Amino acid sequence: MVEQTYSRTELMICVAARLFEDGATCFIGTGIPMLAAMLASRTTAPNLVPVFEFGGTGAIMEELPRAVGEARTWHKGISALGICDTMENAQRGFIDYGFLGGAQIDPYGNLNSIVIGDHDHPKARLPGSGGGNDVGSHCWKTVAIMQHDVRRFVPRVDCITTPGFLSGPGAREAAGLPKDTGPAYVVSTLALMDYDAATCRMRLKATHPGVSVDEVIANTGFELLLPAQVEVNPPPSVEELRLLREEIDPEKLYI
Amino acid sequence: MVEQTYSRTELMICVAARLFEDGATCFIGTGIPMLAAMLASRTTAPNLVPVFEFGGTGAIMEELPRAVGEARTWHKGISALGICDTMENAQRGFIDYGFLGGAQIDPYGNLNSIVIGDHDHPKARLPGSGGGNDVGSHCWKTVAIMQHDVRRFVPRVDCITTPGFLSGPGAREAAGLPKDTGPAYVVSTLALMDYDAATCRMRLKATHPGVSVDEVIANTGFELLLPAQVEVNPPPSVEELRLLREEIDPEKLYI
Amino acid sequence: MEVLQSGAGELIQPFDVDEFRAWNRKKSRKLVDKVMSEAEAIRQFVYDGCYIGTELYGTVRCPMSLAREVVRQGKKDLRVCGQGVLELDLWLAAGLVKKLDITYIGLEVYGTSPALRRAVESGQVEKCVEWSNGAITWRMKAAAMGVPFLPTRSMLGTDTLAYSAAKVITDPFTGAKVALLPALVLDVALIHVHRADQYGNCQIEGISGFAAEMARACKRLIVSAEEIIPTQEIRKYPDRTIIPYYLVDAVVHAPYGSHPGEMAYLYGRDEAGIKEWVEMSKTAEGAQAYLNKYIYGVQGHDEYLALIGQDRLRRCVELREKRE
Amino acid sequence: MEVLQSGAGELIQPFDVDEFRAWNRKKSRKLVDKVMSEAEAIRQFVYDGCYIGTELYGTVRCPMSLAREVVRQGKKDLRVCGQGVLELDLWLAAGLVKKLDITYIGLEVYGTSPALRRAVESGQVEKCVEWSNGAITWRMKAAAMGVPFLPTRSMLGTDTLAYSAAKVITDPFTGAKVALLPALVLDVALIHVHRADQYGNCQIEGISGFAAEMARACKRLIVSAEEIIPTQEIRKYPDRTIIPYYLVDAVVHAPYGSHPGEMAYLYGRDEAGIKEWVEMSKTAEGAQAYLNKYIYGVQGHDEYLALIGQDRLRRCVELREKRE
Repeated sequence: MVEQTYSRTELMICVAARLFEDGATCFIGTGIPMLAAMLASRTTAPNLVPVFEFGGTGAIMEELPRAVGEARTWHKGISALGICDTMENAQRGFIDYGFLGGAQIDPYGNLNSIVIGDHDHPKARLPGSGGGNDVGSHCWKTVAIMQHDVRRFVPRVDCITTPGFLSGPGAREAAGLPKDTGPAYVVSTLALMDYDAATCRMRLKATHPGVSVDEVIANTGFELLLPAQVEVNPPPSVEELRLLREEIDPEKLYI
Repeated sequence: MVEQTYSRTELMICVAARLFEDGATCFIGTGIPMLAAMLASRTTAPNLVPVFEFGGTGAIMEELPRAVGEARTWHKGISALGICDTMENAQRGFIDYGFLGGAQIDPYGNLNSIVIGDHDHPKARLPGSGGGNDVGSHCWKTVAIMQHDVRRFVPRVDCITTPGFLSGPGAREAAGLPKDTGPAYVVSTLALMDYDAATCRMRLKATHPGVSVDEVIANTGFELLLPAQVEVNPPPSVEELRLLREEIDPEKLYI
Repeated sequence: MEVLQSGAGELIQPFDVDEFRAWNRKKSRKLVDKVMSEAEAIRQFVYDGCYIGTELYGTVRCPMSLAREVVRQGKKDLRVCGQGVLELDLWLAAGLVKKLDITYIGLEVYGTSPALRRAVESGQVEKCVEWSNGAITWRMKAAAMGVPFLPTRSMLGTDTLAYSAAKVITDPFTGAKVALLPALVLDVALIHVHRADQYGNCQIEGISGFAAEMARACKRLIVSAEEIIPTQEIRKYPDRTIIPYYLVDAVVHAPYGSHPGEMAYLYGRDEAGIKEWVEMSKTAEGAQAYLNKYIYGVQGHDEYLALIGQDRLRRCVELREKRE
Repeated sequence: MEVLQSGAGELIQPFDVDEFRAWNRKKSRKLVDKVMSEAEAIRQFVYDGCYIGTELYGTVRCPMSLAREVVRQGKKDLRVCGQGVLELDLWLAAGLVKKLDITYIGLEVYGTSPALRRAVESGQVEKCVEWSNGAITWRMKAAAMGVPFLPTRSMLGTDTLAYSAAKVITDPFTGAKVALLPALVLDVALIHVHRADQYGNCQIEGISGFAAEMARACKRLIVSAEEIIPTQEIRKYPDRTIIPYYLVDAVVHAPYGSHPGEMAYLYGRDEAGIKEWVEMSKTAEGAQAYLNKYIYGVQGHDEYLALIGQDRLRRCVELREKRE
């Protein structure tokens, strides 16, 4: 067989896509999550129900949305209402997964997208929470998709924008966040991470093909828990790559 | 000229209709208020904006509505939304007048439509607040339309369902109700009443033609304030009666 | 948090936001055929003692065929919210109602409800907790938002609040007094719509009443629809979907389902049919005779419509509101 | 009322419910012609230091012709909420923004906003108060409801709350912690719609974003519309009126008013036009050159469209979403 070549972004999208549960409602943020959702809906999760922030639910994603409010987010959709409907659905417990990104993530899965440095005199002003905080607060499970390096995987984020497990076990409930919610996975350019139930700390689950555990550790700015057995993520299949390149992102916006 | 004959109900409707301010938003309850609003929109208040509880605003009232949700309440209307939109418009200060009825009214214009007797073991169970309490709480001015007798005009209502001035001056604000709101008029089968600004007590303003002040007092179960000069309401005009009988209530549902 | 006043009324359907979330988590998001008959829907989802409500009300876009089926199956000890005319009158006359979160039950143009008077004054209805129409809708809206309460300035200073289960507090931002309304989640909600697909995606014409709020504030939702349409029509107009399928448990095809009430743009109200209840319900015997004739005496909605007859239905259609 | 936690952020637009009611009382309910140009509308209703916001956002049904006119007239010291892409980027690049109730300002697919970074990191924007997109909308919803706050479980436990002006309390019904969001009333709101009549009755196709909430949470509302339609059309479909006329102060006829963003069912987004800002805004000089070319260098929206040219606009129309 021919050795298939692919980029780390393509691999990251494939690994993220495989996390979508068929028949689940998924809150989709801008960017990689959209490509992952489109790939999932064409492979393992045909009954996926995409939910977009500004009111689109149940769209048939024929073309890649470039914004969470554009018409492609409710194309042939079930409903096209408003942001209140979407956010209240989430707050009411109707959204199973939330897929989002951030500039920084810490061992408890807290995400920062507000500032690097001091809030009132920032080194870098980032876009802000957007819907991220709502997604991380209300969706049953959240999946973070990140570039993997020590500047992004940090011991403490400069500003907890979107709640992960906050300070650890019980912290979400103590803060008043909905019961049984929280981060489930992190998909990075190097690996797939999950969380240790007892400590709520991030744990390496599977490395990407060709990536060593040491490389992952070296690019993580905090102690990453290691399981007894680190899996290796299957590479993108020929079909996954074809879908990504020919159907999902033919204009190469992301890949 | 011919002496025009008319019923007290017809007169009450005419007197109520003359209270509608042109260009005002008016919350219209079931029954007499609907006839009064229709008459007003055909005479002195062509720019009246009728508001009906379950979502109809700005209807052109060609036919008499028999319910606050039927299609006639938004016929050729400006908007047909939901009860939240209507009630929130009122709570936000967009509804100028509220027209409502009740089984009992007291000197401060408090209305009862919940029970006669004890709440938990009532002599008579009435329909309940409906939208009445909301209208009486949020509309800038409220107008009560009542049968006039001692069983209905009572010193204390059995159950304050819809707030008038409650216990008197300052009581509405003290309770947290919106500033500068409250009862403006009472239109009864015998007379037109307003309220004394200093005491917030009901005051006779004008008797209906052929009704003596003594008759009004005899049919009022509390001390009715009397102005220096009691006016007499003009009788229904030929045109008012024609409109009522031929255009507004040809089926004689009310008149 | 300091509470200035608490209504003395019983909170007859307490709300736990995380329990409601857990329930919603279990509801399927799959597109499955939910079309069934009134009889099946009521048998499957309505149970003795449940907390139930109907939208819009008695004479307007009301799920009358479902309301009649509830009576036919004799579901009892119901805890009911609303805001009703004919539909709740039927339940009261049939002796099915145990507790009420009451806002308005009456006959509108035709005055107070003798059925309500008999049921409450006899003590058959054990509790009446008072709310305004705005308040009961905001209670549903709170649940629909997934929050434990909503604030309002309605009911302040009145016995309506005193006999409710609302609480008065001071706004921490401005110090103003406001009433807090506890969120309300119904066990079962019945809503009648113009069009639905087999999965439960619904479209409504004209005023929406409180359909959007109630549909999002219940554990089980039975929708009856004048017409069952292909999902393609839903997907063509996603901005018309007021109730998405994932909220819905049963879809009942019920043409003239609001009769003798009206359905905007389809048929007007059957005044004679409404008056018949107004007259017969004046006595318990008369009400019983009405139930015998229109509910116990017929198998279901089809037989009911046959009893009403095509001529009367046709006249209702002629009286419909038109887009003009 | 006991407050467990208060965000340290400034409440940059305090709310007084009775003051808002008094304002709304004075708004005319008469049907008067409100059609005017962008220039007139912005001159008449937008002023230095006002609190202003736009709906939906940058690339989707956004009042871009109004946003550009605000820059053209150089309205300054603006206090702004949102949630923005191109529109707020333009204001930031033009140095018009003093304080932000910020939820998201960025370039979506194209990443963070250099204009935001320059404006905030230089200290030109004096304050950033943080909120989530849900929270800022619920703040408007609170004002729209006429209540001083709404509760939410968003933002709890995070620095987003710590840098906001929200307060955490315990629900008196269940003892659960909730955040209270203070109501937000804008001095001026800008909303772009598909159709409006001369009085300001508006219809929107597709998602409604937060148009209904913002339109009911502002003192002045400037609506721009792709098409001005006869009021008869509004009255024929009153159930499509998302913004009734009495909320509206100005109606601006703005075909392609959302360009380079999209307008559902009318035209798709102009990717090249969006990328031009993305590229030029990387430097202050580039951003200035963009403002010179597309705003200061043209008299108004008509000249802007002429500059864009019919061919490009036609291509956008070809890319529009269709009902199918």
